[in-house]
Amino acid sequence: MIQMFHVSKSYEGSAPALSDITLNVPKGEFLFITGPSGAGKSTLLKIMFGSEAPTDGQIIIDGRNYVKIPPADLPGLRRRIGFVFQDFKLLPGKSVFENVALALKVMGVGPGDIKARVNRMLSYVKLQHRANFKPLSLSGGEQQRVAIARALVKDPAIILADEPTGNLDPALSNEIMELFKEVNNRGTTVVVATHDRRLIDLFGRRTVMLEGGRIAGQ
Amino acid sequence: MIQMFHVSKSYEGSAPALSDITLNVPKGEFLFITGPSGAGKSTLLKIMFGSEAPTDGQIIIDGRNYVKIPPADLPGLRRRIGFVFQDFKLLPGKSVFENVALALKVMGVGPGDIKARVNRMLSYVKLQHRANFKPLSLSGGEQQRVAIARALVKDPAIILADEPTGNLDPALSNEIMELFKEVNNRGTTVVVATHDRRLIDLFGRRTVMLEGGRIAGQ
Amino acid sequence: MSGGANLLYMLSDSLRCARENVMTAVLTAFTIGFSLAIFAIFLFVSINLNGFISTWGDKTHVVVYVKDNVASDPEKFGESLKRVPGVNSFTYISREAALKELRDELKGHESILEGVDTNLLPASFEIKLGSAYRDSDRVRGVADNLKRLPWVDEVQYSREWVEKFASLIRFMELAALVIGVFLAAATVFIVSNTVRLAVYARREEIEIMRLIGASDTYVKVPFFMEGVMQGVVGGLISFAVLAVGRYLMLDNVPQYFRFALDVPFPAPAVFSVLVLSGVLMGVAGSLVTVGRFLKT
Amino acid sequence: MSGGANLLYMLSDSLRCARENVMTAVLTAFTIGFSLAIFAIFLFVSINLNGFISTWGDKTHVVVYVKDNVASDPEKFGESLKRVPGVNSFTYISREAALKELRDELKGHESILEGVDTNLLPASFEIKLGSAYRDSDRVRGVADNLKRLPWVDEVQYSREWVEKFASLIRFMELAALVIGVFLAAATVFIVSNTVRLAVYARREEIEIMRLIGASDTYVKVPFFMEGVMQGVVGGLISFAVLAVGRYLMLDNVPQYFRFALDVPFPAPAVFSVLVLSGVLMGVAGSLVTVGRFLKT
Ligand SMILES: Nc1ncnc2c1ncn2[C@@H]1O[C@H](COP(=O)(O)OP(=O)(O)OP(=O)(O)O)[C@@H](O)[C@H]1O
Ligand SMILES: Nc1ncnc2c1ncn2[C@@H]1O[C@H](COP(=O)(O)OP(=O)(O)OP(=O)(O)O)[C@@H](O)[C@H]1O
Ligand SMILES: [Mg+2]
Ligand SMILES: [Mg+2]
Repeated sequence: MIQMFHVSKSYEGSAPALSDITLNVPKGEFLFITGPSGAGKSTLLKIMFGSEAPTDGQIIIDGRNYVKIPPADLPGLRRRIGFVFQDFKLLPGKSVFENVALALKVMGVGPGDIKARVNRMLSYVKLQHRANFKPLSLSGGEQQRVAIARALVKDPAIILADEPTGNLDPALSNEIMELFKEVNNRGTTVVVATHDRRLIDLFGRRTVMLEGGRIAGQ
Repeated sequence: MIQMFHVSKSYEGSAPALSDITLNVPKGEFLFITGPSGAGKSTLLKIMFGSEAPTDGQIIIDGRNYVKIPPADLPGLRRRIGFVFQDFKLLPGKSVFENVALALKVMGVGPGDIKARVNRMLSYVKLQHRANFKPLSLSGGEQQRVAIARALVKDPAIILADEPTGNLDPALSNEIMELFKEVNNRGTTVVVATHDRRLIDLFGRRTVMLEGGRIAGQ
Repeated sequence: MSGGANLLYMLSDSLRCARENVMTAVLTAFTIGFSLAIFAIFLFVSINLNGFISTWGDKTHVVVYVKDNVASDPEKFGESLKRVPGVNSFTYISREAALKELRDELKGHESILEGVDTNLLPASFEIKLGSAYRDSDRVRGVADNLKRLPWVDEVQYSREWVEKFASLIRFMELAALVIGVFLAAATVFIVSNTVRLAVYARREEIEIMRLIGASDTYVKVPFFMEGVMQGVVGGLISFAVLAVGRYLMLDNVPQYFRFALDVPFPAPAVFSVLVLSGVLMGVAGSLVTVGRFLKT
Repeated sequence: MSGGANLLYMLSDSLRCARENVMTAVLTAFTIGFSLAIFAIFLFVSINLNGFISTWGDKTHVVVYVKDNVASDPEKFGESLKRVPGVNSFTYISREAALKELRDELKGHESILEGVDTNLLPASFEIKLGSAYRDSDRVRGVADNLKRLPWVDEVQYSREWVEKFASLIRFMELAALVIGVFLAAATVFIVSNTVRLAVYARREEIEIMRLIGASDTYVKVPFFMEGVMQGVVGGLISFAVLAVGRYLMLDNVPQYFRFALDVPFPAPAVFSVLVLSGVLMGVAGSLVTVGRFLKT
């Protein structure tokens, strides 16, 4: 599903965020990416998502080479990928329901369908009672769950989750991971960046360890 | 140092975020606050910080009753408290150095002093090499460490840290907690809200457990 | 993925958006409205002034005196005048009429003219020139042609007046151009800057929309709709400002000065042009700004 | 906590801030500049027009004819005229002068007056009224007073002219007021809205500053400084616009129409008032908006 060959990414003014990453994520795999702060986990996910372009190397998603994604193809690619952003990226002016619904709206799903799917998703992440709240009046963990709901609601082919449990208590973290596992069981490719060893140990999936932008262990 | 009597906080349109909290944090104590997502941890810290007013009850900080803090007293109160925000609240237009320095500038510290203290603080949180970066070009964990540095740099009488290790790997979390412990040893009152049981178990300090806005265990 | 439903969404979405940013949108609409009104006031006043001055320019008349020793035949003379290029219209002033004019000027002291021979004053034609013949060179040309007519004794015109008038027209046109270009530029600048700032405050929103897979069109539609609405409201405001301002002044205008308040175009045309300019500025301003954010 | 060092920080900080938001600040300065220029152009033109019309109003003259049967003593007559309230200045026109005027009017046909007794035309005084005496009621009062003088035969003035003129003045004043109030309101509105939008884009920054313990003053200083700088630059821009516009037109103005380009105040005064208004608008606009954010 996702193949990266010798991918590197350098930002101006600092050491490369990623160096020579070669990685294959087959369809239906559940992959953990871990590593210390600043190791390049988020950068790796962003490159898979097409929101950062690699400075070097090749990346093939779903059979298409996306080294330099034509701008017109970006929306289509992003609709097929659910991304949980480390900093949530919720629209502050829209309610929780609307934030989640937007992921479906941009795909052209009908309103009745949207309502049912969004409400189901909100109940999965235990936020039905917050549906009409604005993100800024939610707790950190609640915001994170909205971000997760928005990524999952569209039944994407790929889920990229960046530190999706950083603001959640252990019990809730487990439930969210179960949700990812469930989605994964239905064939979705899932990549989760996390520094929570407990979760990695608990779920025992393939884990890529990054350090200083290099793969330090699988 | 911080005394709360029957403090409640309700936001419009939802169940009370805090109900009847009575809590005493003596000077020099190190207190953990834990509880599931949405339990009211952040709300409790914000009330201690004076950025949210309780709907009910009394709160005494450093011998002064702050139920209704006169706006003119807020800056003074906040300069004596270091707050690590769950969502960091860094100024996107200023560099890491300037963000940390600002906490000292608003107190009127001289420029030479600022330079020394900020650089020392940045080395504590391992961010010397990022001093001139803007927050948005940092990784999540790096941003969190800037927020921690900004709270600690002014040697405050009280430190309130809201989920300060949510984006940090275990090793770095331990180091940051050691930093808090060190500061605490020098007499600073520290309150840390976290859902990381590992840290609580590791450091074994007094822990207040919140659930649904009530104290569910100490 | 039904296109119709999708469009409906976008529309309802953009309406909701506008409601959220309603304060900003309203203030932007007012900025558009005021700017348009300022430009329209200037345009109307300068058109009216130019029209007024052009009429006033009719005073550029040439007087042709008829020779004493020819038989007075106004009809025949008139026929020959009509053939001179530049002559627009003329009035015949007979010897008697000339004398009467002089009498009127002397008010209560007409006795001065008692017994005066009416033949002492010549008959004359007062000629109005076509508007294209009002600068000093052309007036001289016309006068030369007139002098060649066999029955013409003398041709008189105020060279000074003609020159003054021509330079006045030139100046008015230049002033209108300089001020008009500046005002138009300032209006477009102010409106686009206001829209830019309003969109700038929502750049995060645009960024997030794109990250969750919204097409550029989807991102633009709300801003387009907002631009249209702000433009329409702005156009209405400018029309209202003009109408109210005119109404406030109308009762106090001396009749002969009412031309200054004329609306040089039919009200529906003014209305549509104002609303259209508003929409154009609102839409162009927001789409250009959004486009800039979309490019990166 | 040394106040001096602290202030220095704030200043250097605000300069740095301005550099970051330099695009927005520059555009805001231009908005201030253009708005001020629009208002100043209107103000100057309307002051000049009013001045021109007032001078023109000197034509509201009253003619007093001297009785035929009294000994002509211009000096004595003048003395008594000076005592009539409302009389501003006067010119004596002797019988001879009157006759000469008539001759000039008759152009090449002076023979008509050959042998005419110079005594047929009366001597007269052309009187200019003080500006406060120019409406029709007051003119009539002055005329009545003049008529009571023993040596006065007849008093003539154009009632129609006086009325037209009074209503013209009234209309010009009203028009200037209506348009001026609108322009001033629009200027203040546009500038404050622009500043509001610029500050609005930085509300998060303000919020964070307060959370880390910045006093309201500390938060305001950068905005104050930015307001001052934008105001100064805006004032300079408006002055430049006025100067360049004037220069562009100056060569093309007919001499007798140059009054329209007069600057009714000394250039340094205009300059300071423009810059001061710019600063006032910039500072007031940003402080009010920041204040609104600080209140909550
Ligand atoms: N401004 C607000 N308006 C309405 N409700 C609010 C507001 N702020 C917080 N709440 C609600 O109050 C409850 C407690 O929020 P708080 O942020 O204190 O939770 P928390 O314990 O910090 O959770 P987390 O671990 O997820 O950060 C939540 O259910 C939240 O939705
Ligand atoms: N826009 C940018 N400009 C410059 N450097 C950047 C930028 N984005 C990321 N970096 C740097 O690249 C490195 C990797 O960042 P990345 O966000 O991938 O780390 P991470 O593994 O996600 O860390 P964390 O666990 O703290 O989120 C970091 O050192 C960061 O400072
Ligand atoms: Mg990261
Ligand atoms: Mg919280």
